[in-house]
Amino acid sequence: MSTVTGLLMAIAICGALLAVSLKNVLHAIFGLAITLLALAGLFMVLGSPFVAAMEVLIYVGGISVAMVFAVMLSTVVPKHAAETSLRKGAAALVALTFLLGVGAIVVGADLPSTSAPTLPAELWSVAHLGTALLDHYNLVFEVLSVVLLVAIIGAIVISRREEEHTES
Amino acid sequence: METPTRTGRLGRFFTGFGSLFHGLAVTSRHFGRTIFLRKNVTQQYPHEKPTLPKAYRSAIRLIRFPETDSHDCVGCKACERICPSACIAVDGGKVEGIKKKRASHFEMDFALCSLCGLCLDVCPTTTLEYSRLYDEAGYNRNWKHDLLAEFRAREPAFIAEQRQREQAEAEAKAQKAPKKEKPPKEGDAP
Amino acid sequence: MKLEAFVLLSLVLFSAGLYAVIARRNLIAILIGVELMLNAVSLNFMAFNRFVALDPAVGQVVVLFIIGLAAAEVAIALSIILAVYRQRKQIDADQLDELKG
Amino acid sequence: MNGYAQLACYLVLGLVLGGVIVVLPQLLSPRSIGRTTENTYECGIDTVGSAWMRFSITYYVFALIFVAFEVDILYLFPVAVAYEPSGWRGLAEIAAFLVILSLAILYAWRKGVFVWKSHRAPQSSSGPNA
Amino acid sequence: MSDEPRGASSDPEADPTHPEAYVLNMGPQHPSMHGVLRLKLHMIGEEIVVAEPVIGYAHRAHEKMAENRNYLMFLPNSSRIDYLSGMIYNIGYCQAVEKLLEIEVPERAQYIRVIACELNRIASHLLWIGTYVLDIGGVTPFLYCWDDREQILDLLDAITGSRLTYSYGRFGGVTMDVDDAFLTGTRTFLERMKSRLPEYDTLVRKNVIFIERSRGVGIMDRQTCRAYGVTGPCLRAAGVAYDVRKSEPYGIYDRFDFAVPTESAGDCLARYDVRIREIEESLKIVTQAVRDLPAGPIMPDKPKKKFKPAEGASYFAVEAARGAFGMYLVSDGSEVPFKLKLRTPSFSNLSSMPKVLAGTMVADTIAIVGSLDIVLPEIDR
Amino acid sequence: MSPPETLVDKLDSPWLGVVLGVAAVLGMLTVNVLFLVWLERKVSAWIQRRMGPTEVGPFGLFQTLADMLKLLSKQLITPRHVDKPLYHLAPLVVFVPVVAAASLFPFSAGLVLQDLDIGLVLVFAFGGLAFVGIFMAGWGSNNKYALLGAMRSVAQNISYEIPLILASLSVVLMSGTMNLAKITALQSERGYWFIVLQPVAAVIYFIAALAETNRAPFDIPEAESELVAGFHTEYSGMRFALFFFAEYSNVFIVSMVATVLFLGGWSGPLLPGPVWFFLKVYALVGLTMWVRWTFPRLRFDQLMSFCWVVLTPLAILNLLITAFVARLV
Repeated sequence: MSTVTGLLMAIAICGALLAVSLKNVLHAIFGLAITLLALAGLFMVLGSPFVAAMEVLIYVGGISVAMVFAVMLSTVVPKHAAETSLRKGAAALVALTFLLGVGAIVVGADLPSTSAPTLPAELWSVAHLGTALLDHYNLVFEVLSVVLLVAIIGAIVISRREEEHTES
Repeated sequence: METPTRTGRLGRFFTGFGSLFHGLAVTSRHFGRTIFLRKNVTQQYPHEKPTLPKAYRSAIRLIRFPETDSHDCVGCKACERICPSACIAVDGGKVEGIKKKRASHFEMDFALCSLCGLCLDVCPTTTLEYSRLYDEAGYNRNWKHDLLAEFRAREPAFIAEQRQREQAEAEAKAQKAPKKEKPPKEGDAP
Repeated sequence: MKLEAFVLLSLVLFSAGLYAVIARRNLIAILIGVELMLNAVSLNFMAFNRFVALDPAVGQVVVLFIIGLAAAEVAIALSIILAVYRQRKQIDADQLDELKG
Repeated sequence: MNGYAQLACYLVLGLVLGGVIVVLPQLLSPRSIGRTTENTYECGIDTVGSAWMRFSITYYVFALIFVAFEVDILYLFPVAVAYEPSGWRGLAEIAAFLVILSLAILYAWRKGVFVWKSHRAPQSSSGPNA
Repeated sequence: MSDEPRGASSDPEADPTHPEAYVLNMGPQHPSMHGVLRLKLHMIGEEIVVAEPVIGYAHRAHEKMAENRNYLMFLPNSSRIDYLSGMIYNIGYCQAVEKLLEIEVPERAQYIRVIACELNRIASHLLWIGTYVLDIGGVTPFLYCWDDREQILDLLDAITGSRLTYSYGRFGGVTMDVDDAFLTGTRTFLERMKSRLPEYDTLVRKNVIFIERSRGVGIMDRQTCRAYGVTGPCLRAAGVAYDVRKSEPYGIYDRFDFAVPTESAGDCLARYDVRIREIEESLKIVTQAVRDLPAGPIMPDKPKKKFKPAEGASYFAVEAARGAFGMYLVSDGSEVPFKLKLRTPSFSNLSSMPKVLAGTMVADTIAIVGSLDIVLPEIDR
Repeated sequence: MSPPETLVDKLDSPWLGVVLGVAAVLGMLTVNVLFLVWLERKVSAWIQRRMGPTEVGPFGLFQTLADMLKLLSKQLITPRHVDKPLYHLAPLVVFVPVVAAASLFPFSAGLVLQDLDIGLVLVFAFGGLAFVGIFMAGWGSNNKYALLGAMRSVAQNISYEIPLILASLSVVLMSGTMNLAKITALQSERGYWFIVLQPVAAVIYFIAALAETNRAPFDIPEAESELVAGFHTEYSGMRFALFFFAEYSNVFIVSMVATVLFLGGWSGPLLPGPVWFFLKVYALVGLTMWVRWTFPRLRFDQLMSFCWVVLTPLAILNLLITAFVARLV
């Protein structure tokens, strides 16, 4: 089992590296998709296939697709100014510092190294999740619908104005 | 476009939906007719031979008249001249011993022929007719047919017979008024 | 696999996202970085949820919430990117200095 | 073996098999390349410009609405599974959720997102039909 | 037409140099471009800014060929100009030459010509219905139409000996007489067709998808039609009752009772309706012609052997399936025409495309071009 | 959590089970695709008063097999200027999820390769992966038709995914589970199919499924009269075959989902479960063929507005009513 997990982790890291390093934004999006798929696999390993399926459906099937649409609408991909190496270096420095600093904290934090607690299966079931959503976290449930409504309206307003702009 | 009323829109929705089912009914009727009544319109060509109409227009050939058991082409080149596709090459002329002229060469390029039938119209001896070929295929650009080929073996015999006929005719002419007659061709246009 | 491994992976992903946000100039590439960071956070939640929490629904709900927010964020962000592109015909972050006084 | 692990194996094996299916004919098939064999197909004419160009924004609005909508309705899955024991409160929550969802459609509809309009007056504009 | 983008539309926004504009070639090798038409579309997004038909991929120089052969030798060419209504073109050419040479045509031949031409017109319209529905995605009606068309082809095959490029007409008559079998077959076909039309109505015309795809699409109004010389069903769909058979009757068309169907909308749906009703009118004409067919010869008693018109020119037009087909014959007194100018309907109809297509969505292009019923060899003659 | 015992668990070695399972799924799908293509050609022929394939094998049954062999031996042409990684990977990305999704279905009581609690969501998730593949194909080909086709295809698929999921949500709400086998079992327990209670959802599902699988009258992406072949214009040989395979398998998969959700899956009298299951699936597939060979194609904008203006609100309304009625009962 742990070999599979390790493999998934490796894939996730490779995908992330592709996503941040590829010049072609479209390829970068597909790199991101690889990471997301691997993460979905890890979510399954972590016991929640439902969240994994959601990750695939929303991120891979939804968000990355929207991004690809955006790329197709915005620009001819290879034609954006390349990053200067100075900038890249600076960014790498910041990222590495962050990585090492927080990494040291994590390693030093002495996280519990026990294996996962065995909980009754129905606690992991989707039905339980649904009950939680309807019960304790119903605010999350409703707030999210409002947030998404606002997002849809915002997206429509912005893109509508753009359309009118091109029209006039 | 007019903005329909609410009921109008709903009604249109349902008529539209219904029209789809009517369409499905039509296709299902045809489906049934094909698989239950076995009434399909396909002709399985290599297995079933086509029935050619009487007027079927194919590449031309020379008629073999029963009286003479040969063609009557005199090599006058009328067809060669009228052919819009220039696919006919005819040659002919005097043959030793008989009065009648004979074609010595009648070649036709099937690849060029547009099957218009003008050559039939102009033939003075009406010795041309449409063949019944329908599955001819050329394998190169030089797809020429020698229309005289089937007559060639009989040509000496024909000349001999023709000589006799002409002699008999001459004798008859000497006795009575000359009688010119051409054998009739079946299915000929007036 | 221990909890630590997941946390470290999440950290790596987060750093990668951070790098992208700082280094890239294409707005969509920056958005990719942001998504990476969000996912790193989700992974963390899921890992702790698995190894520590007693009610696994908590972490899952949080992650679902993050995913939902990410979707909303992407919808708005992409619209803005598109609007910017439409105005300027390019989507490089550095060129967008209109507000710089 | 866990069912989900099996599923992962299916994916991997499918990938491998698919790869074999694609690579095998590459080795077996004839190779004959002419001057125009590798041209991009555009009805027999040399392509003018790259295909990587800008497209209608309408597509994109659909993509955005879809993303938001999909998140919404996927949330309904756990809720639907847990609906049975949730009582009238569950119904109220789902109803509120769906109504808010419908508002989004209503808004988009009112804004004319679903009407794919041409920018200019369509077709002949030479005057009214006399 | 030139390779450079032409500002076909007077709209100021129709700017092919727009930074977001791109060029999409539709045709010459496109699954549903009829023949080898190439449409060079300058588009922004899915919207067509400038549509530019590029023609000439099937050019065979018919007009030039006419100058290099005598009147008779051009006969087989005539039905190859428009192979879908070849009979009408063939007979039309004969009639044009007969007008120039002042040849009388026997009654029976006149009637046979009308029967053959109208059957051919039905066949052509049937083919159009099939291909138009195919263009908007319905495959099955296409085959039903071809099934019906096949009946007509069989009938014509029986009297002319060929199925597509008939060289049936001769100066002064026709090549072959019709027999009773043909007349019976024609009557059977008329009955069959009358029962098939309601079926098309259900399957195609009433179908909501078909209506949605056709209504309001590709509107050609009267002015556009007049400006570009659009004739035939496209013109009648715009509400102009112009039909050469009625307005300048040729042959014996004045003896038949038929109507010129018109619609007012000028869109694809109107063009469909006009064609369907024209099929009905043609059926009427054939019924009358078969009923009234007189006995007699099919060629003049003394057919001319040499066709050598006097110096001069004449114009003759017939109503082909796609519109007015005119022939302007100039004779210099020799056996060979000095000039034969063909006025083909598809050419004029297609020339309106830059105007009609500009501002439409690419999805409608195929439907609009399909609804014109163009035949490329006729345009490229 | 322990998944219920499945077919694979009964074997000695789990790996053997997996390999056998993949072989079974692939074999089933391949035979199905070959048969479906043959059936499609036959059905279209019968509707159009023709005969269809007759020459290869009895009733032309092996015609598609011959076609497949031909495709196998065809040259794979890679046009210049393609985006190589995307172009080459796209067929695989479209193909693989199909195999995984097909393994989730219960063909009979107990006859299920993977009995997962979230089977329904997983089927949709695998369907969602295909969007990415289509984009890769369209973009990678560097062809205007392909790109236009891909844009349309994805826009259409994502739009119709909404009513599709909403329609199946109604069933989930009624049955309280996303496990495909349990949904089926519930229907045979109660003695009626869910289509009886959810006719509107079934119709919505069927229409949306037609659009999801790009079948006529929603075959815009491949509308050959407009876009040549849509996103796979530039693919030849076996690469094209993979797209084709995925397309027909998708038809099969959505029909299987519909069978499970609305037609009671394997349940039925007298005949054994798998027979019932496949009978129902093939009836649905036949229905899609009948529809395909009858109607013309919608225009793209009409298609989209139909989805968002008619289908989705209808599906939401249906879900609301379902929730309300379920509370009352």
